[in-house]
Amino acid sequence: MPLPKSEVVVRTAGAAGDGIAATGETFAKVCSRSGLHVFAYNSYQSVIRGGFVWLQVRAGRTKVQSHGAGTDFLIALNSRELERHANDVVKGGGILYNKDKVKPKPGLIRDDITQYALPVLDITAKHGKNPILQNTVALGALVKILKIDFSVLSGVLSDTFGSRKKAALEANLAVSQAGYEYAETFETVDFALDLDYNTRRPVMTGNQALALGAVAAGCKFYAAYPMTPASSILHWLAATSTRTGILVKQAEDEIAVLNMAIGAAFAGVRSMVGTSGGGFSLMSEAIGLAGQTETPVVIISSQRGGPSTGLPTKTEQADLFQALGASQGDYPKIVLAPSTVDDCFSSIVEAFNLAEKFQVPVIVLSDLYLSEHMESLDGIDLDFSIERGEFAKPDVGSIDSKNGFKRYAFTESGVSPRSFPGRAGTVFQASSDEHDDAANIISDVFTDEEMRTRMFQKRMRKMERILPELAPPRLEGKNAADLTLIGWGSTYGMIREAVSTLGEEGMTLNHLHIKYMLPFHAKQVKEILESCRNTLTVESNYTGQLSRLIRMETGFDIKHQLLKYDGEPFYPGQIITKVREVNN
Amino acid sequence: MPLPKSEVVVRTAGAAGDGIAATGETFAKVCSRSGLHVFAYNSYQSVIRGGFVWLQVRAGRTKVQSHGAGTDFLIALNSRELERHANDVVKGGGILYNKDKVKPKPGLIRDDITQYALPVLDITAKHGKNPILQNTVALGALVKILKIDFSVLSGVLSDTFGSRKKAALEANLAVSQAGYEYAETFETVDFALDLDYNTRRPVMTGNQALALGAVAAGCKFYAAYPMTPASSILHWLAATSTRTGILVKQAEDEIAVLNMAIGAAFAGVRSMVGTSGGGFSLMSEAIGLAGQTETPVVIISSQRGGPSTGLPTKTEQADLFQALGASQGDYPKIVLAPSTVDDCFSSIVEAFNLAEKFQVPVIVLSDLYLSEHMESLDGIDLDFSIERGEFAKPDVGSIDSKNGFKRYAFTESGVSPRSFPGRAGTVFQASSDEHDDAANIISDVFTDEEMRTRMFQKRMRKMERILPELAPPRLEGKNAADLTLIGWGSTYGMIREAVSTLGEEGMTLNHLHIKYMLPFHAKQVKEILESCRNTLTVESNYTGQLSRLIRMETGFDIKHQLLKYDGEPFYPGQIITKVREVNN
Amino acid sequence: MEIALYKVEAKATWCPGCGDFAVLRALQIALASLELNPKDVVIVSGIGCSSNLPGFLNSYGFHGLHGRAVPVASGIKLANHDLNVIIAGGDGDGYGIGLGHFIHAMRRNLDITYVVMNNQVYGLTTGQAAPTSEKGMLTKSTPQGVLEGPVNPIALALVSGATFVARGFSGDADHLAKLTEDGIKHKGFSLIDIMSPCVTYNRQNTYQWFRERVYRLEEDNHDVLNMDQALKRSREWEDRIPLGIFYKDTKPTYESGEQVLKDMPLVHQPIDRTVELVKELIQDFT
Amino acid sequence: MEIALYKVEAKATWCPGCGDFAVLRALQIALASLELNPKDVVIVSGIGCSSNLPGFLNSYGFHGLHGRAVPVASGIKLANHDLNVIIAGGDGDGYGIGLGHFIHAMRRNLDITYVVMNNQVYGLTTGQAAPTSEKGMLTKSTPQGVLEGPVNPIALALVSGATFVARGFSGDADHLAKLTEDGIKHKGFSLIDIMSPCVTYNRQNTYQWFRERVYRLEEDNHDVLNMDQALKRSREWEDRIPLGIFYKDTKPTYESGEQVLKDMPLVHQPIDRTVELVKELIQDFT
Ligand SMILES: Cc1ncc(C[n+]2csc(CCOP(=O)(O)OP(=O)(O)O)c2C)c(N)n1
Ligand SMILES: Cc1ncc(C[n+]2csc(CCOP(=O)(O)OP(=O)(O)O)c2C)c(N)n1
Ligand code: SF4
Ligand code: SF4
Ligand SMILES: [Mg+2]
Ligand SMILES: [Mg+2]
Repeated sequence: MPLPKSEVVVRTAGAAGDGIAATGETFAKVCSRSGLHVFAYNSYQSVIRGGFVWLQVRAGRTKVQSHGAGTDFLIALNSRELERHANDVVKGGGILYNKDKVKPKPGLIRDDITQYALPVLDITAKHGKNPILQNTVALGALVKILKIDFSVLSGVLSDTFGSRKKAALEANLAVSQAGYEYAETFETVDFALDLDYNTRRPVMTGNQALALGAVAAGCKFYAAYPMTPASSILHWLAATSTRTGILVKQAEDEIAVLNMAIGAAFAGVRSMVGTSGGGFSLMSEAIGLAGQTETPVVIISSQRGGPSTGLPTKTEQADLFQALGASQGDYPKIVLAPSTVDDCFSSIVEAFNLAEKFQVPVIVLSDLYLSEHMESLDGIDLDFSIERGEFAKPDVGSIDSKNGFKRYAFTESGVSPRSFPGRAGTVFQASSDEHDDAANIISDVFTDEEMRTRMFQKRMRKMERILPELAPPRLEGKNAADLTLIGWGSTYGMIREAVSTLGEEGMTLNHLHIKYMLPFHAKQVKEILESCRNTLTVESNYTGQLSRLIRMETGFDIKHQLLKYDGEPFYPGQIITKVREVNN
Repeated sequence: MPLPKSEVVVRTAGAAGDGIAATGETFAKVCSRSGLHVFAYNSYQSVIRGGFVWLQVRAGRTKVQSHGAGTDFLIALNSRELERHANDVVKGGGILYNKDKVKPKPGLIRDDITQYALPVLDITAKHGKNPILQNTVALGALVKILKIDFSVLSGVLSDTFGSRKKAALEANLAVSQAGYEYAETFETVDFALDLDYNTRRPVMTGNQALALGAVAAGCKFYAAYPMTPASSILHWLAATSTRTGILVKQAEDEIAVLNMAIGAAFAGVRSMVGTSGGGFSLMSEAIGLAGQTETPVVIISSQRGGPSTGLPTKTEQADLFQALGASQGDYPKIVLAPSTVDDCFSSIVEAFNLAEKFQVPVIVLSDLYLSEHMESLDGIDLDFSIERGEFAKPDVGSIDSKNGFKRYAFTESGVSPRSFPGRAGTVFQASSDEHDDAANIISDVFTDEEMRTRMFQKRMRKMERILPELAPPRLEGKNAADLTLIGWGSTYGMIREAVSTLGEEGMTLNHLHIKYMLPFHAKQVKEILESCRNTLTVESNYTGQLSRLIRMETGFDIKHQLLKYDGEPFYPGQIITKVREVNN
Repeated sequence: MEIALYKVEAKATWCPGCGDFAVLRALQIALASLELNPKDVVIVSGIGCSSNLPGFLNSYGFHGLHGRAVPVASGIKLANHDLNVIIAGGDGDGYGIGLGHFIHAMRRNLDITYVVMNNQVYGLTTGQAAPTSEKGMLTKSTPQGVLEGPVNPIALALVSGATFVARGFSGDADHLAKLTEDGIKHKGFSLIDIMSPCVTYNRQNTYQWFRERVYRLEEDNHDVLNMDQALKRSREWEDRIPLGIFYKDTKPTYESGEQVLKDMPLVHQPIDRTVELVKELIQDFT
Repeated sequence: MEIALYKVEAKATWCPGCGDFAVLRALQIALASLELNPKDVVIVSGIGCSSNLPGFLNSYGFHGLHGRAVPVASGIKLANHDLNVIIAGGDGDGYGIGLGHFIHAMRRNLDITYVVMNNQVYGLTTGQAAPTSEKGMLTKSTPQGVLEGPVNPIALALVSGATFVARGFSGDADHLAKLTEDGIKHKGFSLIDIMSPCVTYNRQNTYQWFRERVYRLEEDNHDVLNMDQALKRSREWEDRIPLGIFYKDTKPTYESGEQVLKDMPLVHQPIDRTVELVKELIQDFT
């Protein structure tokens, strides 16, 4: 990108416990309140204090779809991180550091990089020994360097600390102001960010969007057991519970979590759970229970680096077959994977509608990168409706008698109007055992083979009805391209960026992103792929799970694969390199 | 089959609690000790007393590979069962019943069937009120009708009751003898069974063969939580524990079961668990743990009617993708499916060798029909060896210091020589978190991306090494056939029977049975299938799981599917009908 | 109300003589005498002979997974605390595989009644050792005898915060019906551990065996408010087996402390104004 | 033996001030003073800050799944009962998700020592409520305050058959080292519940908070053989928090009752004559 640049990439690097996440969030909001599009990614480890953490915010005049590569400004919180990251700063960029703590070795910082050595001790002296204030000093300076109005930063700080943390707010305001003022001595930098203080996009993580989607969908019950990278759904929903009216329950384990949610759904409320692979393993038995009892429930599984405990704070997309194969036997279920923060929001609303209309469990597969990265949104799609599916007409007032109600009535669609406890005239027993249409079990005394077959077919018929309700995948970009990039989940933005960067270079590429994993648009995907000249999947796993799914569903053999499983997300650059290689 | 028939099919029908299983076993042994090949299947429900149970024994001069269809003799233990089953008796067959209890409605029993009304009350009067003695009376009569020497029956009874249950033995001997003698009044039947009292094949169920395989393999630890249809592995291993030296532990749940087994394997013994789909769901997290820590363990999952609790006492083959997708992330594991009782035995020996040589979890997929049906064996393959894989040389005598030992050393094969606690010089920590070659975790403080990638590749390299060790699948029957039948697991025998029956009619068919599901012989299977004129899979599930796996692995699209999911096993007749339809 | 109201056509499929018949009947009597409408009652179970109970009784039912009745019931209660939620299941289900849920439920103290048909064996899977089987008991899975000590559900309940802890016996039907009624009436988590003989697989702890040992706490000067006494009694077994209420307490229920349940049960809360709510919440992100 | 023998190069990665440092050191002191060779010691853990402990100590280790340390350790012990098997983990790991295993292990009574670093919070997942969090505690997952009563691990252990039940405190290092040593020496399942403050996420139950409340049982006339007394003391909390051994008992261990372990540990039993064994067993089937 030629100067003046229309976007800026800022990386903060330090250790866990250095307050990097909060600093990043503040800066992201500052950018967004300055009319910029924002994308931020936090690379961290599972240690609580220490370790190697860096957070990168990218902000630009136009939509940004990944956290970017080359860093314009580095905030190095200690010498170790300065050494690790100094060389990632681009020519013309700058490095901010606390000059009392960080002493760059001669030659470490290239000559084409500006050093901003901040006198943190002087600035923070009056405000106690909170080491995290150094970040705020740097923020103040950075805001000045980027020519952003100080009032934006002070506004974000005020909103963050609120009126309840007054002392903290005052200290932060003071030191950021001092940092800002100190930076007036710095040379200015040539950016063309086109600041616009009247546009303020919301900035949130994928998890927050998933949670907000649950609010939109009228979810009333959220159960979870903490697990990275799903925990922040729990945190946000718990924090807002009294405002949203969602009952949030941390249960004793993931088995209880999903069984509780199934109970709540059986009792008539929209209910959801969130976990990651290990917890999903524990839930898997109950997913089959939801399928068999035809209880609607939404299950978020945010994938992280596996196998087993693996890399708990790193991203991966390797739980696709875990979701597809969850629980014994064949039963109807839906697996879908949102790809952007916006999509997280809409996917949950859709997931609830599908779950209730078809009375099936819906698995929403996220991944750490999608769940935890922050993004500014152009606006969330609020034009949705809540569709609860068919209910049996209650026979109000009558004293109830069982088995009159055909809870699992044979219907053409496979969907039988449902009811729930408390309603008159529809008393029934849901059962994990095979049952007849009036919900009597047939496993115990007489396994009526014909009944079994019909009930099985009734359940599975739903899958055929679901598919037409799902938006078929479509090629983005030119129809006739030299190469089609195929992805799922969080790689969406990087692939788009790679496609457009290479497009500018004259390559003709397009992009197929798959959202619905089960049921699968086999016919449409096959047609699309057969029309492609060359194909490349981009996935964060070892075995090429999407390629395998596509071959299973369509027989189509994807030609090339770009696989990454080191825990870090793709960079557009990696995709670009691979595309060049394939296209040679 | 023209008369005189060279095989006989006997069905006993009654309710749970009527002692049908024991009667069936006795009769099966009688046949086997008379030199016949035997195959028996028990169709029952989960109720403990009552319900509709029938057990069918088929015995023949030559190998029998399914429980057969048309019944020659029915032992009807009550009127209800007489009504349900009378019409399944073939022309020229007979029905035995207790004339004091069962009064056939006129016309119910066709004229071409002989009625053997047994005066059970008279016969058993002296022996107390045990209603189950009626079965023994019928057995005595049946043995006589089939012209089997009474001493064979008395021998089996003596061995069954042993010296400890003297009174029961005496009663059984007496009433069976009386039944035998009473039957002397019956017309004899024209069978040509070619009895041979010098040949005695062992008769056992698939589960017993799996258990015996564990004994052969030198398994030392078996943990389980009761679950149909895996429970009888537990029962047999528990009963023989002091003879085999296998420690058998019923744990508090399936999670504990597999974690215990992993602990035992980590400590150096061969260890195994057994369960069915629901329990397998609960185990799935720990399967990934075994993969990640490279701990060898054998997991038997015997499939039953799903989804969820489903049909606990019925057969199905619908847990293939549950096994393939078990646990989050990509990690090395093996999934194999034995197809006959013999194969059960050998598969466990093989599973242990593979598990230990490659330090991976091995999932052995059985199904209710395979696990619970009884079969006579021509002889078990005792020509096996126990291969424990590579061990690190212990550095005996030294006081130990950690991290010297590279437990996960990078090797070309991906297999790193292992060790276990108690050994000097090899102290290390196994970890579910990602780790380096010296077993230090890298998820906590510094996720070395390169180390992560190398360790991942090391683990996965094992999969490439495993495949060549597995016997590639091969077409059984003529190479150029009009139709290839494809199956897995317990359908083996029925498919073979259908193929040979139709072969006698002049059709040219062959048969491909897949044993190794993961890793998969993609190249070989593809080659075979592409050489086939027409293809038909035969599976007990709804979604055609094997077809899907084949398409995923090879891209090959199987043309026809015969799917059954009513809980009962296939009859050769059903396969024959389908083949005729397809070949038209 | 009439007991008949709680009956269904389907006949209970337990073995003749099974203790669970008495438990079913006790529940029917209790529900009738409490005048509860079947539509407002949900019986939740897991898997086991005992867990088939909901199918034999006229009310809503959820017959779920082995060992997971407690969380399902908890979810139901949280979604609609107007319902009368009763858990019915076996000792294997509740004290074996489900033990963790059981204890966490007691410290949670939702207003749920848990009726355990304790036969000290695994019935449905044909007679393996249960966590309640006595040491030394010979079963299919322990032919050398159980090596573990049995769990003590009463004592566990006492130390875990259950507010109504009782033991019943299928051989003492009237007493059982009364206990069941008291348990359902009680606000908070109530445990009724019922010695319910398995006539098929447990030849050791038979009706006769219990009859020779049981006595009623209420006839033995027991103070249900005294935790120390309750704990002492909970350890009685070999010779004297107490029946009745060990301990009773009043503590706020979980649902009464949960703010979002203040106005009405979740299931009745409207979900038609979510767009406004979302718009408001989005402000936090800008 | 020297403590140094139990040290490794890797530095413990806990937050400065974390209670778990004291637990690590207590273990090292205890192992050294018991003269155990690191090769004969296995430390098994689950997942959590505390569960990272095996990586910081020189012995065999198994760092498994969250909540599943107990069954892994049980399997190790059964496979080789010559080993000294110690479980180390957190309160969430052991008393939350792993609660069922914990209780079943106690009634099983394998000779294992369980060291729980109880910080009354989920540390590694950044501060949610634990099963041990006090009622009303504000956490990320309970911003309105925890609504459940805390589990009482000491009481649970007492009623579940543990034969050595003790509480330690990271702020009392010598006492803790001694307790740890006693626990390891004890034949049978020993629980040492250690109040091990999380300085990052639990601002309520701090060192100071404990210092104001703890007292030593051995200095307060406590009889470790008296179950009633132990149970009474196990309920003390608000004002006075007992440290030390609540209860001690001798009962046969599981491994001593298991016939196949009579001669030698499983791992040493030969497996080279299985063909003969199979031939013999096949007789039963003919
Ligand atoms: C996950 C899982 N494991 C095992 C089983 C098999 N199973 C069904 S019932 C049961 C035990 C039942 O015992 P209990 O709860 O005491 O009930 P009872 O039959 O004695 O009344 C078991 C192990 C199952 N259904 N699911
Ligand atoms: C099945 C599963 N669920 C959730 C997690 C996430 N997790 C890791 S540690 C932890 C809690 C740790 O708490 P505790 O055991 O008290 O240890 P501490 O960190 O407080 O020492 C959780 C929930 C996981 N690893 N596995
Ligand atoms: S097996 Fe036992 S518990 Fe089950 S129904 Fe029969 S008597 Fe009752
Ligand atoms: S978060 Fe708490 S428990 Fe974890 S290391 Fe830090 S102080 Fe210790
Ligand atoms: Mg039971
Ligand atoms: Mg903790």
